[in-house]
Amino acid sequence: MRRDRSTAIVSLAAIGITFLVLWLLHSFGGYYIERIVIGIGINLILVISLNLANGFTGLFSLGHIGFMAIGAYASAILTLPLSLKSTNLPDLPVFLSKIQMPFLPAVLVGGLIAMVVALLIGLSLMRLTGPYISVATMGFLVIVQVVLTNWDSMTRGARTFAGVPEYTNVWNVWIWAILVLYIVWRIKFSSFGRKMMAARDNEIAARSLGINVMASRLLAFCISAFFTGVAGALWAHFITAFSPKSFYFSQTFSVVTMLVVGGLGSLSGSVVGVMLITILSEILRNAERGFSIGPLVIPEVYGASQVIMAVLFVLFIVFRPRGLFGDAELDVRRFFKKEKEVSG
Amino acid sequence: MPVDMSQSSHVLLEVKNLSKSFRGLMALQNYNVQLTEGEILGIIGPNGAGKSTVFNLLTGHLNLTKGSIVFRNIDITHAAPEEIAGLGIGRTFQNIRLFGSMSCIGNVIAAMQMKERQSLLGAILNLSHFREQEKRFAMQARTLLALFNLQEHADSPALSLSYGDQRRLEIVRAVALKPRLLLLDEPTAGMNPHESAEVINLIKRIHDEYHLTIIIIEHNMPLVMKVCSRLQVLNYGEIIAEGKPENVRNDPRVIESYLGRVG
Amino acid sequence: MKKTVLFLAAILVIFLVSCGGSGSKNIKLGMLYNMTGSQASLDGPSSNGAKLAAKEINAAGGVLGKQLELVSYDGKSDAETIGKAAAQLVEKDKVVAMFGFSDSDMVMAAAPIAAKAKIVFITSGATSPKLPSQVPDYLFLSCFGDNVQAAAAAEYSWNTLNAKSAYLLIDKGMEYTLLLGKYFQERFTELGGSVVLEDTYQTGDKDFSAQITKLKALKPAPDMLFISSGPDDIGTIVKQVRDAGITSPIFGGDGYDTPLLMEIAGKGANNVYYTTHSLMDKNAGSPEVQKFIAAYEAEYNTAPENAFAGLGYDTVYLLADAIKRANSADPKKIREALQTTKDLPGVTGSITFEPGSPIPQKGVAIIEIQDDALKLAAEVVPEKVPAP
Amino acid sequence: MSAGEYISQQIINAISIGSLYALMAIGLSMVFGILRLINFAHGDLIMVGSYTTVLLLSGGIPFVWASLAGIAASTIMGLLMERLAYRPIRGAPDVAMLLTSFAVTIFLENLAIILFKATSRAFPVPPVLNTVVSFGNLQIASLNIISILLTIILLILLTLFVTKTETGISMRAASQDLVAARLMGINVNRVIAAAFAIGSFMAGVVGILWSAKVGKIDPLMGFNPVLKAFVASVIGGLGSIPSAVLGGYVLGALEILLQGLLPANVVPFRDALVFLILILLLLFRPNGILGSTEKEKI
Repeated sequence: MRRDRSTAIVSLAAIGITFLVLWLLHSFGGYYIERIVIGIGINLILVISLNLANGFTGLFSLGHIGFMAIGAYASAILTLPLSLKSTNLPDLPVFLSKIQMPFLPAVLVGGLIAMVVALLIGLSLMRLTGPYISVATMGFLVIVQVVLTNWDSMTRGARTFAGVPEYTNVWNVWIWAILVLYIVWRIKFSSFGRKMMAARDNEIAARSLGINVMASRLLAFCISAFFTGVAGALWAHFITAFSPKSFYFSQTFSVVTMLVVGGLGSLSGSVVGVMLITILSEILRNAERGFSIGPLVIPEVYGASQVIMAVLFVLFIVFRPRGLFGDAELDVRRFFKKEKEVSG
Repeated sequence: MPVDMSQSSHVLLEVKNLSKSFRGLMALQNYNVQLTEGEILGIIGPNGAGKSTVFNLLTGHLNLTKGSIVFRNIDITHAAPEEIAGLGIGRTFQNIRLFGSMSCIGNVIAAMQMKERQSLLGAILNLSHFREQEKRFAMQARTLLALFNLQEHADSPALSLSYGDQRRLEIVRAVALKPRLLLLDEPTAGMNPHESAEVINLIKRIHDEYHLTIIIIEHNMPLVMKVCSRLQVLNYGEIIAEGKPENVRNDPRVIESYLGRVG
Repeated sequence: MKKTVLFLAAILVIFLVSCGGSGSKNIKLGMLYNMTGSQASLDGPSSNGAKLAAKEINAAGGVLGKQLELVSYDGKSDAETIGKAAAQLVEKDKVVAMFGFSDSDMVMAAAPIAAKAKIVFITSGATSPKLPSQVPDYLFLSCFGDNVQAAAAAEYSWNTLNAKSAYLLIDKGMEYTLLLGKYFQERFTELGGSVVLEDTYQTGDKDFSAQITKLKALKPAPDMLFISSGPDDIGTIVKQVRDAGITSPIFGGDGYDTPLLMEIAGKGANNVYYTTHSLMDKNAGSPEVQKFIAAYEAEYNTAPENAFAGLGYDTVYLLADAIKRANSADPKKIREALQTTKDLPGVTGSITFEPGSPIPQKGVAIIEIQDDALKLAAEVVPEKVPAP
Repeated sequence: MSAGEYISQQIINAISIGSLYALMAIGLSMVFGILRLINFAHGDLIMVGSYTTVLLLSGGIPFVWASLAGIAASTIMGLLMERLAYRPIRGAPDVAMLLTSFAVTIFLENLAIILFKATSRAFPVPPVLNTVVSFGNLQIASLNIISILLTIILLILLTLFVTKTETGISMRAASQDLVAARLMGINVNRVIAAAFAIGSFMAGVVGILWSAKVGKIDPLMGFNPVLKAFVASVIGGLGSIPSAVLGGYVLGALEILLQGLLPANVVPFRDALVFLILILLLLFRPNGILGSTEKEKI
């Protein structure tokens, strides 16, 4: 009982501190910092839900950004002001051209559509393993890309989908992020998470214990797709103008890198991975514009930040092939225990 | 689906003419067995005689070529492994198959939770029912681990255990499924005599405490003689002898084909 | 664990330190181009052109006695990065105007942020005529809209080339090529012409044999080919079309305005026509163009890579002119002065903004390649322009 | 053009593009067979080779020597890649290796942008590769003929290598079972290096043919070919040379077939259909056309 209560207190304190920091950044950080904070929040949702699908089940999907795209487009079509719909999307089906939804329901619908698609393709894809699932999900990403680029009446094809209301802010993003973190955390430490990880570690043994491997994979895939769709919806109402190529390989690499740096299967790792990569790439992005240290003048070299990040990543994999945390979690209680031992 | 209710109720498993061929090669031919509840059956035979194939067919990990399997009066001939596990057949593997990155207790709970469903909502909302269930799982798992002297490893990853400990953990995990029938595939392989003796005692103990019916595949003859009430000898996929251990031991065909060579 | 925490803390400190602002007395213009990623081949030359213009202006004494300072960030062809960079330009660098980008996605990721800070954003290369309505009052084009050049192309094909039937090949991957093809088709059929086959490809496709085989199977062969393509693909397409033995005239937009076309297609580039801003030729172009090409070559050791170089160059002059006439570096006054720009000569034609229109009135130059040389075939203002 | 000529023309198109896919897929497949590494950076070897060739050509080196040097540069870069990026992480999880190859791609592409700028450069093609040969009414670009012939020659040489030489035989053993091969005393480092060298050599050859076909090069030019090679090697069945070759030609035929037969409003969905077919294939033959259907042994 005491353990439970201490966990709850620590979690609530962490959430409180998070929002305090957010409030400080929001009040004093300015628009640039705010954009970074929102970006981190969205990436947290993406990486944590990717972790649910890829880390817990071991089926490495490279197609999740496709769900992000589905969530983004679906929600944006729903929230687009009616006046813009008639000019930008004149060929929209009637039932869509007449509605304009508020933000939250549009986000939920975006997530749900992503989930339904995940269910449909998951029924067959979840039978694959190893590199084949990566290839097949990458194929899914290409298919989504091609469909979005050519479904002119719904997406404006390759043209920019603009005019999406800017609904996303620090607060709604971070409420979602913490919600997703909490839910996935609970799944990890329940029978559902154990089934996923058991099937990941040894499928045959898992089946011999009565675990329905397919069902638990599908569950992970669908929940993950839902949250990825939500992240896409939040992103759409943050950036407000995008086209299909916003959701392709470079976005995939960036999210997957954050996941692997943190550690497949570790949610604490995902949080640290997102923060680390975001902040590091911001530093490098600003540094590549050239700077001077005393008499030493470094000229601008665009592209240097990507080159350095790539080298750092390879070095990182050499020394920590399983990421910062593997699939372990940061245990706050252990921190407290140590302190008690010292003080007592 | 229920079949042939005329069978006496204490028959747990009825296997008839079980056969399996790999690419035309017969790995197992017309294997028959009838197990009554509480029995401990030993299967012995040289490498490649088809012993593990019997287990893999019984648990649905391989599709059989011919024959029928009835367990607890239910035809499981074509059932999937997870259904068979649900009906109460637990097993270990010749080459250990643990959930390597999970803790030992996690391995055990993964088996335990088979019998008790959780609701996703309950888990996410961390409802009191869910919390109590998790607590009960942990307690029972620790008790089981303690039975096999693994309690101090409860929170370490399964892969970090020694070979012998891994074998024992796999048995604990199979027992945690609360099966009616337990299939043990070479439970003492790779162990020293002292460890083996310990495992033999444990097998006897769980047999008594949990009212289990057990089939053991084993090379270790003293073990087999000590715990089994009945023996089957397989060679080239066929049963060449069957009976009480002391009778089988003296069967000339067995001595010739198997015991003779082992010494 | 401790080490990790320390390491993360150190990174955070570096980050916060690097966020500090910088002050200077120059007039700061924010320049946003994608120097890396998929858009880099279009944006790189624009950035070079803009830098060249700033250098020339500063060498001649600057604007209002101050030097122009181009504050630039790499957009990395990524909307999120562009948003952050635009926010930095507003907050940290305190620029008085922004310009950049050759693609409407990228423009839309930055322009609204500039507009929020009441700063104008001029796009040097995104030619979609629909763009300014998305960010009213603060988004200007320094190039003509695609509808204008497509109409000019259609009218020239119908009147001068006597083309009655056309084959249409469109890159489905870019807003620019999609609109260009659509506007051409609209105007061409309006004039009475027919599009006998419409085929597509994706930006970056390298093998066009299947499309070409289908084109060759057309009976009778179309009078002309209208190929709506960007600067990176057009050389390849012309080369492969000509390799297959097709000699009909090929027509396109300002995406063709790159030396790569003739370098890649060689003799095949003959009988190619395109609409663009001005004749970019070292010898045959206008004096401004000749001067620009010479200066560009001296600075970067290469001829302007495509039409975007001249557009970037003109954009900086356009801004400098507005600041001069406003007699102030106040963003509001710059915007007002910009709207009243009249007959400003540039290498991509002279720029005039009609009241209320953020798209400049520019003549369309039609370029013809014959005998391995560029030739100004006509300078036209289309009779009728399709609605954006 | 008669129907027969149309069909023959399309068949030639398919074989010639399929040849390039096949050569690319071989490199991917050989490395995957031994290391289980999907080397995404394989496409950038094309870029390295082509840039080397163009730089040498602009320095006045004749085409033959410049392209041979380009192929050599691809080969060396492939070996460097293996030594510097992949050998240190050998044995890491599959995913970590796959991501490392993404990182190598990002590294090479951005380095090329820094060094050579992002804008395309023309690839000057000698007239031999640039003429059209007529057979009756059929017109075939000389480049297509050369691609097909060169592919046949390289395939014969490769077959001889893996069946007749010691390294080749060790390579096949290693792709069956790396651990067993090591136990048998095979020098694994050498075998892996050889696989990379051969694959990179092929990529270098593709680089020249591809650039000659396209007429220009740019830093991101490797992305599309590697995606195609990826599909080709999976269609055939990852890990073996014959399946990579088969996959390459199947993909080439599929693309041309779809582009030629689909109605105009469906043609833009061509790549989606190609991947859909790939996914369906994986579901029914999870290990490709030539792969075995055996499941994991118990």
